[in-house]
Amino acid sequence: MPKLNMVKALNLALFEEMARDPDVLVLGEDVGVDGGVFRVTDDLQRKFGSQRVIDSPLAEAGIIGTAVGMALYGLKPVCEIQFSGFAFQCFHQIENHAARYRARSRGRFHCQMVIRMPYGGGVRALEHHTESEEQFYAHIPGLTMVVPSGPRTARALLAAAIRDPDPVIFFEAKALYHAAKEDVPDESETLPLGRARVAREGTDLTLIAYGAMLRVALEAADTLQSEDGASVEVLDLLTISPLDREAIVASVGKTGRAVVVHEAPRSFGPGAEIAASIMDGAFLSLEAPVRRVTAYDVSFVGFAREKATVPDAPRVVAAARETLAF
Amino acid sequence: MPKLNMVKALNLALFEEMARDPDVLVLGEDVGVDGGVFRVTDDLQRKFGSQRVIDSPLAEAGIIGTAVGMALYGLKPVCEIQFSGFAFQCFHQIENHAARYRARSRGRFHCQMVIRMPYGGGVRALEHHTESEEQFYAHIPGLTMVVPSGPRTARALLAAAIRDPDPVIFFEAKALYHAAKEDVPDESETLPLGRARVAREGTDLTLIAYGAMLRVALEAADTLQSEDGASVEVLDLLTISPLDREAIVASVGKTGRAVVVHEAPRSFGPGAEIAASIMDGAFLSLEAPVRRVTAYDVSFVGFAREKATVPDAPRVVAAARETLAF
Amino acid sequence: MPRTVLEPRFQVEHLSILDSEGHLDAALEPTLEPGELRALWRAMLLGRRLDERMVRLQRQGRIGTFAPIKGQEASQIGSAATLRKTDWMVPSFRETAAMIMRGWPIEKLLLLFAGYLEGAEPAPDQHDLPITIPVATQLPHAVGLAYAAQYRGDDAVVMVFLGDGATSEGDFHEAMNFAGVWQVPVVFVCQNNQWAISVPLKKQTHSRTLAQKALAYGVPGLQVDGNDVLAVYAAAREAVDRARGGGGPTLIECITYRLGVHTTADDPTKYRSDEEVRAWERKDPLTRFRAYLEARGLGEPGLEATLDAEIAEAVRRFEATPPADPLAMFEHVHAEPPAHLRAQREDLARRLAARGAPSPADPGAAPPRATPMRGQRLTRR
Amino acid sequence: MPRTVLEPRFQVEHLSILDSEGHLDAALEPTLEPGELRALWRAMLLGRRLDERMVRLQRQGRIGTFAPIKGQEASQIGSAATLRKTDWMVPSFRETAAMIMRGWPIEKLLLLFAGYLEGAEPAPDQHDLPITIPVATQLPHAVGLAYAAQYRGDDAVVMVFLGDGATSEGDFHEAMNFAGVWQVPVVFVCQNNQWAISVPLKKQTHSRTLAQKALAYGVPGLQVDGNDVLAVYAAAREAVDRARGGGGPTLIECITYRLGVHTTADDPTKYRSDEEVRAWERKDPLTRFRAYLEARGLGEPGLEATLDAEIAEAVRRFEATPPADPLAMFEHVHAEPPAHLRAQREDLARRLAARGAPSPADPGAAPPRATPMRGQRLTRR
Ligand SMILES: Cc1ncc(C[n+]2csc(CCOP(=O)(O)OP(=O)(O)O)c2C)c(N)n1
Ligand SMILES: Cc1ncc(C[n+]2csc(CCOP(=O)(O)OP(=O)(O)O)c2C)c(N)n1
Ligand SMILES: [Mg+2]
Ligand SMILES: [Mg+2]
Repeated sequence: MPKLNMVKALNLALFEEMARDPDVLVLGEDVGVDGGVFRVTDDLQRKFGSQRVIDSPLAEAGIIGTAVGMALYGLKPVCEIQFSGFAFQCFHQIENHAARYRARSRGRFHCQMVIRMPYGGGVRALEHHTESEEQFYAHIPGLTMVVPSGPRTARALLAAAIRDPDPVIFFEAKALYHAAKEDVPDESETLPLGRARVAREGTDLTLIAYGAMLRVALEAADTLQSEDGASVEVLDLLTISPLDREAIVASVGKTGRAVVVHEAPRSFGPGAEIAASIMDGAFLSLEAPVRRVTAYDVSFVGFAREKATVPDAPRVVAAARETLAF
Repeated sequence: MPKLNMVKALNLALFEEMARDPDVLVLGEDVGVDGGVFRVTDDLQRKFGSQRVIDSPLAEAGIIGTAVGMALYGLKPVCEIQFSGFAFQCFHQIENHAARYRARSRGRFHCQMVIRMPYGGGVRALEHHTESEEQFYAHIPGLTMVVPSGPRTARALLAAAIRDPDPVIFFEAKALYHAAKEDVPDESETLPLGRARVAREGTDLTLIAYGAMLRVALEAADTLQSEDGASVEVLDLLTISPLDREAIVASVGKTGRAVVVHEAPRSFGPGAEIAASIMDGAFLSLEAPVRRVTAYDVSFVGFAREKATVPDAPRVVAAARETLAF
Repeated sequence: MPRTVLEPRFQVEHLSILDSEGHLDAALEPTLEPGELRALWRAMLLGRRLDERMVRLQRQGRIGTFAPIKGQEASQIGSAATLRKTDWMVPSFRETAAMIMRGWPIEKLLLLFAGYLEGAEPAPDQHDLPITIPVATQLPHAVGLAYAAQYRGDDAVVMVFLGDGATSEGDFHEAMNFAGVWQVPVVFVCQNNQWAISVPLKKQTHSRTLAQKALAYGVPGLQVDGNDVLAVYAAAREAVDRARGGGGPTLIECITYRLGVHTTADDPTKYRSDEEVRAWERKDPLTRFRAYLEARGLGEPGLEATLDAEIAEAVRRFEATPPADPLAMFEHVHAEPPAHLRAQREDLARRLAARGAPSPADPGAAPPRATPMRGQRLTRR
Repeated sequence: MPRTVLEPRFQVEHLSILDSEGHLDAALEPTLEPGELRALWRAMLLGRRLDERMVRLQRQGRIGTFAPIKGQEASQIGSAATLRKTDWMVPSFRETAAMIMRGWPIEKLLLLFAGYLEGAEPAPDQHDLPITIPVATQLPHAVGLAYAAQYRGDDAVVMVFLGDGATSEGDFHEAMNFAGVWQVPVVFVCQNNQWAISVPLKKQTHSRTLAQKALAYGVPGLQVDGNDVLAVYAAAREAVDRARGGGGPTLIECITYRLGVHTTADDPTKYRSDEEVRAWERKDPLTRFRAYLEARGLGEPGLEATLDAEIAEAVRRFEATPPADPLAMFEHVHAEPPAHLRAQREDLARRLAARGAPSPADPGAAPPRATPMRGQRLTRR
């Protein structure tokens, strides 16, 4: 069981999947010689050659558009968009085509492809390098939207995403890239897409989080346990869409109280669907309104002020206390 | 008081605003000689010249990107994107720039611009011509997202949007373009952005709708009144974002029951925010979970099947009955 | 050292073999068997007759909006004819003639334009993408297909169609650039029909030709008389052969004209003159090619009637197609429907059942309403 | 009729006046006053010294990630020097030298790179846009500004900067095309520094030059030795004058080299050789221009020290800037904050108050954490 950080775990998954299936190739800006600006594709080009690990021109729609073509042919491209803030350049190729080709061609074609992007704050970077845009993908029919929460889930979910026959948007929290190491099994493993994971069991309140916010939720759960004696369940969504409503409803059905945490802006954000789905499925169990702890509805604030808007454990604790006291 | 359909009402607003302010100009594909594929910009070029009513090359990012530049200079461009399905090509210019320039420059610059797009079904057209994408804009901080529900609101809101100092996404329901005529006052009028309108008063249930779905909600309200004796309040949102939570909460606080109707796909759609906001603001008044009647989470289905997924009055009535019976 | 001219210098060539006056440049005439020449003619004529029939079907409300091809038959057929069945064709939305030639059944296309997605499903062995509506977005797909073919070692070539307006989109640029860098076997066939809806070429770009846009990518660009099927064939043959031989991409600009409406929702009298149209009618691609064939003794009297009967038969098949199950919309969103789609499918199934009669009275299969695409005036042509 | 060459034929010129060996083409030498020459030198040297200082500040954790300019001073200064104050400059993210020359206070730029948006606020009378991070997205803004200037009848010219990699983006294409069609007064200055992060030009495009990309838009394109400030000045002067005179847009390709890292998060040893860097160091734009000035008796010994003192003073002002109120994030989202933003502002105000001490202990003004932009190895240069 090697202990790996998330960058290495993702790199391992790419190595394994490329070794396993010659149709898998990697495409993006600086993914080859440079190994990606975060080194997630490090050494892949040396191993698999520049035909399979392609340093593309600087054009996101070109990357996704050509990857769609490759996928229609039967290849399985794994694209890297250098930062999620630059994916709007290819949003039309994702929405118009990657997400729709199976339906449009009534199953004659499909797009087995993964679009990896680093997202979220925590890296002292400039505008468009710290935002959290999962909501835009979650709303598109035909897409699967995945956000791992650490090295082990990252490796297993990336393998699953690459093997999934449909397009997967794969968000990697930059704040987690080097945050912590985890044991990952020697053998390649996968996790099913579309399934949330109970990261911590509890009975009084459910915290729902994903990606880098899982740490925040777990930290808050600790505080609530130790300071308030509250038993807090923490759900790690892993897949945002299709949303695992069953797991969410099961947990909140039990606890009667929920707080959702995300880095994306609040309004019309993913927390809204989660809250609405809880109302749909667990209305009669709800003891308090579902609260959302999210970034504010502001655009980029500069990294010096990032901590004022990205949720942290104290904010989650405060919201949880209000929910528990409701 | 002339009686106008929505196309003519919008055209009138453009005439009035251009006559009022020489900084207002119109830009888009086929907006000049042709008067727009739906004729909303008819005759404007003849009146105001081809420097103010610009037939642009076929490039959406070019349209929005150059309009951002014009707005930074102090002009007030009104852009037409021919169909909302083609706006993903310029989504990066909207998200990265139009929505952010005021914040980025700390108020030194701002983008006083309107981006008009026809959206929604009902016109027997091909793929990308019938979708309903308001959610993508509603989630972006800094944008205002407006959807009029008929000729009079269309004219008043378009005037308000053009005069608003910030970028406004202005969705026009194709199904309403020629649907009905309404009296519009001789004098130019505006409606405040960000405010919903009570389209019908009631006490038992609130139906929340906008755009072409307002008709559907009103028809359902009629049926519920006549067949069930239910007193149904209908809210016409007019502005999606910023959402008029105050009006929504006030209504549902009174009725205790709500059904949201929209043409956009359900998951992670606008109805989720509306439902979550009701939970935030009116939890203790809620007698039943807020239901959402929406399109299914499928991509384009072909116009022959459109009616199977776009909400109609019977579907709204059924959901309302379940809500009333909860 | 000072102001030096860099090599290479650039030029753009124009190719014409059989002009509208019937002059033939025998030196450039492609060597085609009588059977091949007849096949070209048959496909062009079928394209024309079908197009005229479809306009009538649309006016009668039997299909919805579509984009007629009249005038562009030579550009489409001359180019598509150079492809093998195992090559790929990637259409835009105005390649009906080429699609039929590539084996799309007429009734399937009619089904698509009647609002059923089933009409976009290529046959299992067909190496064609369905039509793409968002302008220019299909171009990178073609480049990706070509990359994949090369990667797999298949000797397939990809031909992709676009219009003059499409050259303004960023996707055109990115696709051309990727194709140039990757040197993949793709041929871009631009049908410069002078108009993008109401926007004439001179408002679309300040460049003298569209072919010269290839220079920006280090890719060969050639302009050809797009109403001259022999010239289009010769140009496409050269490009396809070069692509297959590892010589990389080519951009071909076919100078042609859309004689009809942009789509059936368009009224071209708003933006162009009758004189212009009449001038182009004199350059009709069918007229000169028919004369050429007849001069070579390859005329086929009665072919119109044969083709019309074929079309009528296809229309009958189209109209006999039972309206498909609205529940089909839930298939093919994902390979396996996730829980929420299964629930939504049940919801629709329940609604359909509750409303009694299955099809066509159910809301999914209701016959298309008559609401027009826009508040159009009657079009004159 | 057959295969004819269309007019005009195209060629791309290269302009060089003062080469790296010190040879001067006196016939092309721009006529510049000693004061103007000194101003160019001063700006280039300030750019260089500031750049080196900023790299150290970043390494010390006093500012965050930024893009150094070393090696590109002549391209930036030679071009920006041709602008009037009332002209517009639209930078990408690597125009620090040009921005300082245009009047951006050094401390403001430092503030931006230290993570405060206040650093992106242009002064009220400054006709410059702030830096744009998404590659090429600023190009259409420049075209729009130029359109607006022309519309208003102002005789302003817009100069916009981009890199070699930026030419691959769709926005480059759309901006160039709009500029060509509209014939607006905009000058595109492409700093071809050979690399887009780790991607060399030959993987970026198959075209021989970037200047020739202008041909696709019917726009003049010129290549210039970007390390020769006199040549850059001459080329930009010609383009700016043409634009102001109503002659429309120009694309200038400056052949230059980024001698340092792509950004402070980059390790160029992964993708390029020391020899390559050393070869370009011999073409350093400062070396040859200093020699030229000294030969003309315009040398300014001691200028380094003066500029260093200026920079040190600006760094002091930057570090003395009190951390701004985190509540400021709610300003300028809209002209008037809507209800939900007022509520969110209150939420933050409450949290800040609850945590006691206002700044810098509050979460908004906390000093930047040391987490690096990526898991970088130590960079060698
Ligand atoms: C991205 C996008 N923008 C706008 C449209 C609407 N539209 C459909 S066809 C067309 C004009 C296309 O012109 P051209 O490329 O010359 O092709 P033609 O129609 O002449 O065959 C436009 C603007 C679209 N389909 N896609
Ligand atoms: C749309 C977009 N994609 C990717 C990036 C990440 N990125 C920043 S700079 C850069 C390379 C730019 O190369 P070039 O245009 O040559 O400019 P240079 O950095 O050499 O000045 C990349 C890929 C970005 N900022 N924006
Ligand atoms: Mg055209
Ligand atoms: Mg570069």
